[in-house]
Amino acid sequence: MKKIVVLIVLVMMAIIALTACAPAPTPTPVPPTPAPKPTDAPKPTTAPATTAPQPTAAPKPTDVPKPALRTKANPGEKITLYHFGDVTGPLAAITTPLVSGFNDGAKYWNGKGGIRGAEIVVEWADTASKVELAIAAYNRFREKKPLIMQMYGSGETEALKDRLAEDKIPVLTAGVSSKGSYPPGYVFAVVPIYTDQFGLFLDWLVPNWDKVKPAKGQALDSPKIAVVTWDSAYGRDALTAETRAYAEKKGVKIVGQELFTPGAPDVTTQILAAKKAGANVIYTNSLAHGPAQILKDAVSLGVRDEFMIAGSNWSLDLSMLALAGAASEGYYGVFPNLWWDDTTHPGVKIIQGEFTTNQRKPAERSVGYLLSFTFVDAMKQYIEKTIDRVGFEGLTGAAVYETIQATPELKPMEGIQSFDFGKDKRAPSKARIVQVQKGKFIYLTDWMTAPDLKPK
Amino acid sequence: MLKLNNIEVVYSDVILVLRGVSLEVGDGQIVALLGANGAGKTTALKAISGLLRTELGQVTRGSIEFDGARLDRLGPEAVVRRGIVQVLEGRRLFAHLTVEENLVVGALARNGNLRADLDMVYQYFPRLRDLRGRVSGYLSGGEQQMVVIGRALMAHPKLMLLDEPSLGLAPLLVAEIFHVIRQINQREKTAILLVEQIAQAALAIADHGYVMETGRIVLEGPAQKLRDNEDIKEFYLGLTQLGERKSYREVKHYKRRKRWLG
Amino acid sequence: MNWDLFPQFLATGLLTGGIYSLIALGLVLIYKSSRVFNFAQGHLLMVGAFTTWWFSENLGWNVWLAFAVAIGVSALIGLLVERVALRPLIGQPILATVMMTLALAQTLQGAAIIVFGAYQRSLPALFPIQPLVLGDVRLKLNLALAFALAMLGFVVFVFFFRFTRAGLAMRAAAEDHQLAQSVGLSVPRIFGMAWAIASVVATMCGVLLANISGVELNLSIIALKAFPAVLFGGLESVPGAIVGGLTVGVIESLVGGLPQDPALRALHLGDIAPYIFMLIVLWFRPDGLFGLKRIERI
Amino acid sequence: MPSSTSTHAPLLQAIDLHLFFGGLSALVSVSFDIRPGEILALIGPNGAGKTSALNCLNGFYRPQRGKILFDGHDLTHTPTHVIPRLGIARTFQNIALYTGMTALDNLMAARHIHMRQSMWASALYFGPAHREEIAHRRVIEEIIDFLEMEHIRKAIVGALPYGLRKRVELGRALALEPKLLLLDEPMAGMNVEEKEDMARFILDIHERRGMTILLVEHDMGLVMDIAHRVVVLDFGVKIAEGTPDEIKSNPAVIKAYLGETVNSEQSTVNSQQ
Amino acid sequence: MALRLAGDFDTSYAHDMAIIRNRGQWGMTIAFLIGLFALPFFADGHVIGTLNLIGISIIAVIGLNILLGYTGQISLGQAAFMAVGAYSAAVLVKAGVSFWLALPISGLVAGLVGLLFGLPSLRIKGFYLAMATLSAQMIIPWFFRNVRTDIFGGMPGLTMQPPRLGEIVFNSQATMYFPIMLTVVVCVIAAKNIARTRLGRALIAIRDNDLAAEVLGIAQFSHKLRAFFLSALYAGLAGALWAMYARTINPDQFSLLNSVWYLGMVIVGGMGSALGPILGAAFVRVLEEVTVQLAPVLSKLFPQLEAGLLAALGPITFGIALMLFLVFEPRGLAHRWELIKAAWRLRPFAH
Repeated sequence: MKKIVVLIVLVMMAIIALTACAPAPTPTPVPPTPAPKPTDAPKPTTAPATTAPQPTAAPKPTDVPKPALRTKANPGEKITLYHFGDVTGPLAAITTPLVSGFNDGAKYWNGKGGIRGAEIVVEWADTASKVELAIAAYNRFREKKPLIMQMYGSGETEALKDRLAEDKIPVLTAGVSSKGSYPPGYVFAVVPIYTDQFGLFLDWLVPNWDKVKPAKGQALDSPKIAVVTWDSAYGRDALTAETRAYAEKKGVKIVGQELFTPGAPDVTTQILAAKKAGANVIYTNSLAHGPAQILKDAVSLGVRDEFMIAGSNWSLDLSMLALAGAASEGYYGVFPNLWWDDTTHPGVKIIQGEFTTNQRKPAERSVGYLLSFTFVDAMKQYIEKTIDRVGFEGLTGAAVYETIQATPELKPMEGIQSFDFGKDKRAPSKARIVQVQKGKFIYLTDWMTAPDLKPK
Repeated sequence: MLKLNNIEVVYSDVILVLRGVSLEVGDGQIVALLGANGAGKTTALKAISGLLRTELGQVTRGSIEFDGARLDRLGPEAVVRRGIVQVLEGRRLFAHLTVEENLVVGALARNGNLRADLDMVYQYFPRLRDLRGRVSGYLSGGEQQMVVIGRALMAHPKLMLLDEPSLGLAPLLVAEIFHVIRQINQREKTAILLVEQIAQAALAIADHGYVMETGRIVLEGPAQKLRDNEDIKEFYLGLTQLGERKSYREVKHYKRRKRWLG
Repeated sequence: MNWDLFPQFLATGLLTGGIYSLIALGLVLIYKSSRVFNFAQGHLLMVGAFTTWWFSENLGWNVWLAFAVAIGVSALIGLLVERVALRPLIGQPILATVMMTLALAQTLQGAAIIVFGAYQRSLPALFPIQPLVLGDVRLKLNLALAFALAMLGFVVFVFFFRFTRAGLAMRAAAEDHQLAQSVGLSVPRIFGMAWAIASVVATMCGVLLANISGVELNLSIIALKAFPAVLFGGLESVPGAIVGGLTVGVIESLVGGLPQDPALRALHLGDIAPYIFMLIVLWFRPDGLFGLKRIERI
Repeated sequence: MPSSTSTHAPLLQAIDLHLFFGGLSALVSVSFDIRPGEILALIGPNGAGKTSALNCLNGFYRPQRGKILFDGHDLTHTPTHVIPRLGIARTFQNIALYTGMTALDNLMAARHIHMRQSMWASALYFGPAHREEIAHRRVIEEIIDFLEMEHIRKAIVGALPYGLRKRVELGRALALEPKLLLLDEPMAGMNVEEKEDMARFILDIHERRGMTILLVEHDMGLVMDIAHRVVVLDFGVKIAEGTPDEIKSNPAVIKAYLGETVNSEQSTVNSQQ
Repeated sequence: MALRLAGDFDTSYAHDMAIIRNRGQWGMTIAFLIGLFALPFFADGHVIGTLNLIGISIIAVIGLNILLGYTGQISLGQAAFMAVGAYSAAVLVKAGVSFWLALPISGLVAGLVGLLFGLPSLRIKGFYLAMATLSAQMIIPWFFRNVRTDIFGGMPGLTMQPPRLGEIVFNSQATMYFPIMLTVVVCVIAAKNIARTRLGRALIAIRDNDLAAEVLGIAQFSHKLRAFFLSALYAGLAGALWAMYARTINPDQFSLLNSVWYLGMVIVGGMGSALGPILGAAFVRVLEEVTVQLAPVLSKLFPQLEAGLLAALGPITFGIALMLFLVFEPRGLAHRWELIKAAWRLRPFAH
C-alpha cells in the first residue's frame, strides 16, 4: 500500500516534469534577422571573454538604406519581457509585490495597445535569491533571446553580469551595488548606486547640518557618521574606499561601521558602540526592517534624540513605517523616485487606479509594486525607441542596449523615475532627501544630483 | 489466567525467535521459565507485554490470551492497563529520577491513592523508605532490584513478568528478593511468571516450570518434579560427570561424516 | 577595548540570551523525550509569530488574546507535526529524523508563505518602547520584559516537570523509552506532548521576538543562535538550555561590542564567536556542560 | 590434551585487574594467565565480570588498576585498535557484525590490519590495490571454506539467521590471524546441533591453526569437554582456577552457581540419560 | 542482491570483483559514455545547463555520501567545503594559475580544511559531531566574508575568468559541460573503487559498528578523518567547478540551506550506494527545475493566484518530497532501482 502511494507520487512528479520541460506554449517569435551571431551556437565557442561590452555594430539608420522600417507589429505578434523574482528567499518581503506590479503594468499597457501593437508577455522565474537558480533561469531565458530583462537582487546581477555582456542582453536591475553596475556592462541600475546615494546624502548633510542635527547628541559641531548596516553585500556597499575619501573631502568624519544580521532581534550593541565611537549620525543601507530595528532600539534605549538617523532608498518603504511605528518619525532618506502619496501625479494616479482595479492587497502597496509597474513602461519605451530606429526586424538585445545607452533622459510613468544612462553611466543620479513626518515621506529638497562615487 | 497458544515470533520480518511456544499461568501461581542465554525466554515475556513491537518483533502465529481476551494485538500500555507488568532484565531504572519518583512512575498508568501504594511498597522493602529521596542511579544493585520490583507493584498487577531478578546479585540478596517475590505472590495474590537462570532458586518458590531451548519449550512440569529431574541438573548446573552424555570432543568425527554424506 | 561598556554589553547579552534560552528549551524538550534534534524549531517560532499576527491584525483581536489563541493553535501544530512527520520514523536512524526536521522546516516555510504571505508584518506592541536605565546601563524595556517572561516560562516548565504527573511521565520517557512503555506509559503520546510544548515555547519566543523586530519569514534564522547554546549546555539538560542561551547571548554581545579597533570590528566576530566557543567547549566536554554521560558497553 | 600447556611462559598475563563503573565494581583484583596453545575457559554467573575481563584484554575497557602483558607487550596503555595488530581477536556476546556488509566483506574488513594500500591506491584501484585485494581474497576464501559458509558469501549479514551470523563473526575473528582468540559466549542461543558444529570449529581452529583460545561460556557441558583449564569469576572476584575436573568438585563454584539453596544431592548426582 | 545474468560465472577472483562483468556490459558502458559526451552537440543549452548543475551537485553529493552513507557521520557543512574549493580556484586563477591545475589543488585545499573540521571527531560523537560540522558551515562563509577582503573580496566575493584550453574558452554551458562531466565520471569511478576496497570496508565497518571496528584493528579516528578529507575533497572539486559555472562567487552562495539540500539529495538517492548520489542529485535538481518552471506557468493559468502562493512551491515541494521519501522510501531511489532491476531479470517469474 505504502509503495503504491510512493509510485503514484513518483509518476505524478515525472508527468509534471515532462509537462514542465515541454516547450512553452507561446513561443516568442524571434525577429527573423539573418545576422550571424557567433556566440549563440551551443558549441565550443572561440569568443573572447569580454567583461566590458564592445560597441556593437548595430545598424544605424543612416547606414542602412532600407526605405521602410516596419514599426507596426504584425497581428498576433508578441514581445516578451523577462524578469526574476525572489519570492521565497530573504528578499521576498520586498520583491513579492514586484511580480504583481510587473504583471499589472504589462496588463495596463496591453490595454493601451501594447508595444506598437505587439502584445506584452511577461515571463518570470523565481530565484529564491539562490544564484544557481538564477543562473538556471537565465539559461532558460537566454535561449529565447530576450530583448531586455529585469532583475532585483545584487547577487544575481553580479553573478550574471559577464554573461549578459556576452549574450548582449541589457538588464534593468534594482540590485544596485556598485560592483554589479560598474565597470559598465549591460547592467543598468534603476536608482543611484548605493555609494552615490551616500555621497548625495553627504552633499545635503554638510550645508544643512545646523538645521538637522540631533537635539542632544555629542560633539554637535560637525556630523560624525556611524554606518550601522546589514552584514551583506548590499549593506556594506555604502562604505567603500570612494565614499570614505569623499566624506573626508567634505569634512565629515566616518567613525565606524557596525554590522548586524538581517532579522537580529537587538541592535542596541551596535547603537551603543556607535555612540561610544562618538557618532551623532547613523546611516544604514538595509531593507525596511533594518532601519525599523535601529529606530525602535534607539527609542527604547532612550538615545533617539542623540542621533540623526538616515538610510538609502530601499529602506524607505511602507513596511518600514509599519514595523517602526511611531519610532519612524524623523527618519531621513535618499529618495530617487515618486511615491504613492504624490496622488496628483498622473503616473502615480494610473498605478493607484490599476492597483485598485486588480484588487491588490494593502500589503502589496509597496515600493516594489510602484517601481516594477514603472519598469514595464521604461522597457516599453526603450523598445519603442529601438523599433523607431531599426524596425521590428532589427529588434535585438544589442539594439535595445544601444538605445538605452543613447537615450540621455527617459521618464517612465510620467516621471515616477528618471533615467539618464550614457556611454559610461550605468545608474541615474537624481534623488531627493525625504524625512518621515507623521508617518509620511516628506520631500525636504528639490531633485539633487549625486556625486559620482563608482568604484575605480 | 494467561495462556500462550503455540506462538511464533519473528524479528525484522526474517529472524524466527520463537517457534510454537505454549505455556500457561494459573491464578495466583508462580511459574518459572528456565533456559540458557538466547533461548527466547525474554522474547516470550516481551511477546506477552507487547514490548516486542518496540523492537521490530511480531507475533506471527498463535495467540496470547489473558483472562479470556486476546493480548497479542495490543500495545504495551494497553497490556499494562489489563494488569500485566513486565520487570525488564538488568534492573532498568529511570536512573536520574529519585527512588520515590521511580515508584510513582509505576503508578502513572492508572489512577489511585499514591500514598497508600507507596506505603505498601515500603512495607515490602523498608530500606527504600530511607532511600526515597536518593537518585536511583546511585543505588546498589540489590536496592535497584527492589526499586524495580516495587515500581511494578505500584501498578497493582494481576500478573507480574519478572526477567532474571537475580542477575548479578549476591546469593544473600537473591534469597531476600526471592523471599519478597514469594510474599508478594501470597499477600497480593499476584501471579508471577519468572524467568531465571538459577534454576534451583526459581524452582524453589515456583509452582510450575517450563524449560526453553532455542525458541521451543522442551520440558515442563510441576516445580517439585522438575527440581528432581536429572536433565535439569545436568543442563542447568552442568555438573554431571563425563561419560553418560557424548562429549563435544567426540562429536566432530560424527559430524564430519554427516557432512560428507550431505 | 570598550571596557567601560562591559556592564552594558553584559546586560544586553543576558537579555538577548534569555530569548536564545527559550528557543534552546524547545530543542531540549524534544531531544530529551524523543532523541530528535529539531532543526525546524526556528520555523515553528516563525509560524507562531505569524499566527499571532493573523489573529490580531486580520481578525482584529486584542494582541494578548491573539497570543493566547496562537499558543493553543501552536500546540495543535506541534501535535500534528509529531503525528504526521515524526511518528512514522520511530525506530529509524537518527539521520532520518534529522532530515525529517530539516524537511519540515522547508515545508513550514512554504506553508507560512501560502497562509500568511511573504510580507513583513508588525504586531501591536505588547510592551511599551521605552528605555530601562540602570545607572550607566541602558536596556530596552521590551527586551527586559521579554526576558522576564522567558524566565517565567522556565519556572513554569521546571515546575511542570518536577511536580506534575505529565511532567514526571515525560522525564521518565526521556530516560528510557522501552522501560517507560513497560510501566504502561504511552510513549507516542509523550512524544506528541513534547512537540506540542516545544511548539508552544516556540510561539512564545516568536511573539516576544516579533514584538521587538517584527513578523517575517526570516525570524526562523534566530534558531541558528540557539543551536550552539543547546549544544553548549548539553542536549538533554533544561538548566543547560538556560546557561547555554545566556552564555551565547553574552559572548555574542561582548565579542561584538568590546573590541574598539575598526579592523577588528569589521570582522564581525560576534556572529561566529558562539560557534567557536561551542567547538572549544565540546572538545573538553564532548557531551556539553550538563549533558548526560553514558558508559558505552558492547 | 596437549601436554605442553604447563611448561611454556604464559602468552598473556592479567595481573591484579581492578575495574569500576561509577561505584559498582566489575573486577576486583583478578589475575590469570593464558598459556600458549591452550583453551582456557572463563566461567561464572551472569554479571560476574567475564565480559568485562574480555573487554579489558582487548583494550575496550581500561582497568583502573593492574596490568595486562601479552607476548612481550604491555597492553594496559596500548590503543584499542593496535591490540589486534599484536595478535588478539575476539567475538562478541551479542554479535557485533557489520550488518550492512556481505559476509565476504565482513571477513575482508578484518584483513584491514594486514593490508597496506593507501587511500589513493584504493581510489585508483587498478594496479597495487587490485593485486592486494585478490591476494587477501584468497586468504578469506580459505576461511570461508573452512567454516563451510560458501553459500552465504555474498549475503548481507544483517539478514542471516542467528547461527550463521555467529559463524561469520568467528570467521571475521579468524581473518585477523590472531595468536589469541577471545570468544564471548559463542554458543549462546544455539541448539544442540549448532553447538556441536561450533564446538567442532573451535577444536579445529585450535588444532589446525594452533591458536590459543580464551572462551567465555555458560554451557558447562561444553566448557568441561573442550577446555584445558577453567577460571571461575563471581562478583568480579576470581573464586577458582583449575582443570575441569577440579572445578566440578570445587564447593565455592557450586555455591556461586546455586545461590543459597545448595542442594546436598548435588554431589551424588548420577546422570540417567 | 546477488542476482546476475545466467551464464555469467566467476572464473577468477578478479572477475568476481570486477564492476563490469561481461562484454555486453562493456558495450553498454562505452555507448553510455559516448552518448554522455556527445550530448552537447544535440541538446539545447538549457538542458545542458541543467545537466551541468546536476553534474556539480553529483560530485558534492558523492563526497557527502562517503561521509554520511559509508562512514555514518552527519555533515551539515558540505556547502561550506564547496566554498573553500570555489574560493581556492578563484584566487588561484586570479593569481595566474591555470584553472586546470587549480581544480585539483582546490580539491586538496578543501580536503585539508575538511580534515581540520573533522578533528573534533576524535572526541565528539553522534549528534554533537553533526553540530561541529554546522560550525564549519557558519565559520567558513564568515571567513570569506570578513577576513582578508583584499584577497577573498569580502561580501561581494570574487569574479573568475573563464578557463581556456588553447583556443577554446569555457564560458558557455556546452563548453563547460565537458570538464564537469569528465570530473563527474572520474569522481564516480574513484568513489566506487574506494567503496569496494580496504578504505571503503573500514569506513562501512565504522558506520555499522564503530566499537567492533576499533576492537578489530580499524582505527576509528584516522578513518573518520580520511572520510572527512575525501568528502571535503569532493566538495572542493564541486566548488571549483561551480566557480567556473557561476564565475562570480560570494559567501551567500554556500549557505546552510545548500548543505541541507545536499543531505536531502543523499537521502533521496539512497545512502551508501554508488548510484544513490547520481539519482538523488538528478532527482532533486530536476524537481527544483520543475517547480521553478511551474510557478510562472501556474501564474499564467490562474492569474488570480497571489504571487506568494506560487513562491511557496519551491520549499514545499522539496520539503514534502523529502518527507515522503523518508517515510515511504527511506533507502532511496537507488534501492528502488535495484528492486526494479531484479524484478526485470526475474521476469516473468516474479515470485
